[in-house]
Amino acid sequence: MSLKYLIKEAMLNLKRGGIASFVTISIITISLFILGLFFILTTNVRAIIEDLSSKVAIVAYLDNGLNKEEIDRLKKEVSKIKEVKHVSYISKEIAMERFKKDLGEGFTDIVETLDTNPLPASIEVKIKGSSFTQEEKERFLHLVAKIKGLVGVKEVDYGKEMIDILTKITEGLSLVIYVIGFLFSIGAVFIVSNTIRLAILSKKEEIEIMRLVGATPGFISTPYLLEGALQGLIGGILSMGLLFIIYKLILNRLIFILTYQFIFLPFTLILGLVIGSIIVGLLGSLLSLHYYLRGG
Amino acid sequence: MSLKYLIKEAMLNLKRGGIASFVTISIITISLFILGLFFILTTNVRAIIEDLSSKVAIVAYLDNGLNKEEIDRLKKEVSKIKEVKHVSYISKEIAMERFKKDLGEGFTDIVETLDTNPLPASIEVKIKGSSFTQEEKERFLHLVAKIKGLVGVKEVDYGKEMIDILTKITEGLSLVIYVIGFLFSIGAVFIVSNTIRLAILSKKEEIEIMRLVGATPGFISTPYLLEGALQGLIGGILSMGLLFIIYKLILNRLIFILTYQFIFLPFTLILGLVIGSIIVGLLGSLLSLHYYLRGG
Amino acid sequence: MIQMYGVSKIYNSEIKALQGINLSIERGEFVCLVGPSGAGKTTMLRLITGFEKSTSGAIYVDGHDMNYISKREISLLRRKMGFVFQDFKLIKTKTVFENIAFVLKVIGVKEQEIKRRVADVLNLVELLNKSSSFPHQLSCGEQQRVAIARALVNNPVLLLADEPTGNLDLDIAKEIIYLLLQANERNTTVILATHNNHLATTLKKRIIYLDKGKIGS
Amino acid sequence: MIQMYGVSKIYNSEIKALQGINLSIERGEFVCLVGPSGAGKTTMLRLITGFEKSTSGAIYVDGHDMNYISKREISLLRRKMGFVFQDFKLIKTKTVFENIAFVLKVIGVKEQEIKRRVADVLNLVELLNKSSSFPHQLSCGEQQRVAIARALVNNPVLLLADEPTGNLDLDIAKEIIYLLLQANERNTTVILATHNNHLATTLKKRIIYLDKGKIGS
Ligand SMILES: Nc1ncnc2c1ncn2[C@@H]1O[C@H](COP(=O)(O)OP(=O)(O)OP(=O)(O)O)[C@@H](O)[C@H]1O
Ligand SMILES: Nc1ncnc2c1ncn2[C@@H]1O[C@H](COP(=O)(O)OP(=O)(O)OP(=O)(O)O)[C@@H](O)[C@H]1O
Ligand SMILES: [Mg+2]
Ligand SMILES: [Mg+2]
Repeated sequence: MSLKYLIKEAMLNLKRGGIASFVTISIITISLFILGLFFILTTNVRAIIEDLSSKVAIVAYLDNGLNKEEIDRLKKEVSKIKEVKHVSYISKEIAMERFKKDLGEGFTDIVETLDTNPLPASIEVKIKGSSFTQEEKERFLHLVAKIKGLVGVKEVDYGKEMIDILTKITEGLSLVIYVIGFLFSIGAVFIVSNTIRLAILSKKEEIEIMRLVGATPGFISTPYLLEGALQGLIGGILSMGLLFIIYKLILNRLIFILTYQFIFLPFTLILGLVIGSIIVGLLGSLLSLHYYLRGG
Repeated sequence: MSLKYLIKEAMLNLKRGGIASFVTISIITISLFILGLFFILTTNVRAIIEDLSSKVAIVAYLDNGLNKEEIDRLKKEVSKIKEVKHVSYISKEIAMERFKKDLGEGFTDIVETLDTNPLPASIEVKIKGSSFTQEEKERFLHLVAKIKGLVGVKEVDYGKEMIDILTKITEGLSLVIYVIGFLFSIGAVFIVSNTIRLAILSKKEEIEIMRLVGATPGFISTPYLLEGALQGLIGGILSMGLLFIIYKLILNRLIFILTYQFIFLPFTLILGLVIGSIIVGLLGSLLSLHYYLRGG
Repeated sequence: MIQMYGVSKIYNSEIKALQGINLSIERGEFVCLVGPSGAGKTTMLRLITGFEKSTSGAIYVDGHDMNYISKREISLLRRKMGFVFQDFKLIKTKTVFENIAFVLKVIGVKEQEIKRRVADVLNLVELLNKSSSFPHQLSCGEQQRVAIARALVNNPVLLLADEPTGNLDLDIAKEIIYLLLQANERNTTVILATHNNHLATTLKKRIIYLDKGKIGS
Repeated sequence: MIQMYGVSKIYNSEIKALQGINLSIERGEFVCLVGPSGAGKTTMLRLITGFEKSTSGAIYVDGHDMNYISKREISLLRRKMGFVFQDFKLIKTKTVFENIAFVLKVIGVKEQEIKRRVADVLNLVELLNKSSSFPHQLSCGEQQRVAIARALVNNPVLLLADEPTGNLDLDIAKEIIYLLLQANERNTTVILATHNNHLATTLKKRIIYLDKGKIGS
């Protein structure tokens, strides 16, 4: 049984399957499309959270009366830490400006009655964006402690509540995405394998005849398995194509409304989906063939 | 053609369909299950956003030197506004406490050097929670203006940025959920109708024979349509059952980790899914039957 | 009952299954259609049932032009006919009883009468005991007899029997032919397609010879 | 070649298709299995092919106990057999050529030789021109001849022919029987099941009579 014969048989079966082949492939395509859509959704939700995480800043309030050199040295020192993306200095004056703005115009007069500026100068440290898993959070807290320990730093503020919320959202969403993503994947596997099973059900008679003329289960199965894999492959590729079209035509246009740039699936995930589809197609065939071929 | 005959035929077909019936119903069940799972996800995301929205508060800073009666009158006045859920008074002293806490312990000494308390007393107004659509946002701004206009209120603060972000998330998510939900629903319709189509494909011969002995397309179709509808119904019910089990067994247990109580689908949506499933089952049959019966 | 004027049937634009057939069969006639394998017998019966359209020429069945008949009319026409297909065409998912009863259900016969009439006709072909079997549980000859029973059950005006005794032993074959003759006596027009020239000649009825799609002698 | 000891086949625990059959067929024999419709002819052939297991009794085919044969052995055994099924059992999605070629592919014959041998055997049954047709594009008699061609193509040691001329006219039927006799002369054991007692007796070969599942005379 040559490979050439096998592939020829599989292609021929597919072609002669007519509407049934078409419908089967369509169902596979749509199942994977939906799975892919879900992954796009989660990929983007993750991206948004990471984006939010990247906005997290550590504010290091400085000791009163540091001179320019000391401040520059401190800035340089902080910049060298590998998690740090950006460092900027906020003088006492700028701090007061911001404070006034925060309070609202109605209170500027009150603040102006103060004869000294009680607000400290500070250094704002932006960190390299990544999602806040529990692990990341700990690394972050470590960083905070490090900055607090530097000479010239009096006090450190980092929006503890924000970090807590981000960590909770990240951890929670990951969990939900894993659980629901798992269920979705199982569902897709189920639909694809059973659709192929339904298609093979109609081949019962022809399989019986082949058995009758002395073909072994292996000889009979191989072209069908290949056909199943082929259907999986075609469905997989079509679904990714469809997904990309929908992404370009719809999701990516939501940008105007959302002011957020939707991202497509990473290549490895696309590859994984297509390969998964092939395997499931094969598996679906195997399952139903096993059923027919276990008898005499 | 009595209804009794029809239903009997449809049930009998289903029963004699054997594995094919079983596989068909399974695929329908899983498709709807996935759709339902997506709806649970979106329902809960909405619920979380609404929860966040309900935490929005308006802070009305008061004129200096209002006496107790004036403050009580103001509180009562604000409470009467129908969007308002809760009103609480924050005295100058409490405001200072909070300010100190916000600044961090390193600076308490600086604040203590102040001889007068420059911070105003305020009223904190919680509003009735609802998601921040553009429309809601406008209503909210209207409310803010109303409170600002009250006698004794000097200035109003309401976290403009937070409201903007919430509105954006609400509007953006609604859009994404509508678009992806729409695509998911289309996908489910497609899978269900095509699975039934695949099942009917294997009935080609039997339909031809019926035509040959003089049965009209209507007479032939009706039991198949009913069978399709029945498959839709069974699949619909099973999927909702499965969804509920998964909800109880998995999603609802995530509560311990997420400290968030997952909610199930609203009854109307469940009903809608099941009825939709029946209609799509019927439609799937109709489509394929039309194909076979349009010829002589 | 049946008129054909210059009827041809060409499959795949090259296989001439029938060529220039002119033919008239009167109401109440018993006609044997005789010819070797591949002569076009089945094709001719298919054209009469409207299962296929002729490539050229005109066919009239019971006054209907089969090239322009509507779907509705064709259904009504078929209800007055009975067919024994060469490959039986029994519905696999229905029992023997249900297969035969279906023909009566289509014309709206009452449940009670269906039971009686199906039993009667199964008795005629000696298969009353197989009433609740499915086609795949029957021997070939038994399937053929079910097909015959189904064709007879609605007392058709026109009966088309395609090789109805090919899988039957002589004794039962004779009985089946007798059933066809009986039906003919009740004024049913019968067309019996067979490759068995011997059978046809012993019947002493009108014989139409077909060979390579043409009427011969 | 074939031995049966007290073989019975009961369907659905009540339909006695075969009862207490004792039988021995030698290598190289030509045996006619004759009996009326429903006698159990097809059932007996099914037991010999291993397509069904007997309810009781022992069957040996070419030395294999058919009740305990493994799947692998049964495949190998069937490759040495040729079958003409009463309902033809052609693969609907394969052409005439492919249907016949499949039998040779199974035993690993080379592409070139497959072409030659399939052409040869199609020529014998006068269907060379239908080589690329699908089964549903053939007349019943033509399908039957394809089934015969498929049974002959691998020069089987054992040939089982179930009513192989039921849909054929006398001329072709004679040729087919001649082909079976020829195969028998090349030392193939042939079992010909038929309801046609006349045909069997003119062959002047061993006849086994079956009636209601029992061997008679
Ligand atoms: N669907 C089809 N497509 C192509 N050719 C066909 C088709 N149906 C029939 N034919 C060809 O038309 C010719 C006549 O076929 P038909 O079935 O009418 O023969 P028949 O007289 O009934 O023969 P038999 O006695 O073997 O049944 C045959 O050569 C057959 O191969
Ligand atoms: N799968 C089955 N289930 C139940 N009964 C069966 C089954 N197969 C055959 N029978 C019954 O067994 C009996 C013998 O059938 P078999 O097919 O062997 O007859 P046969 O001699 O080949 O008849 P024919 O000449 O009509 O083909 C018949 O009465 C038939 O109804
Ligand atoms: Mg014919
Ligand atoms: Mg038989």
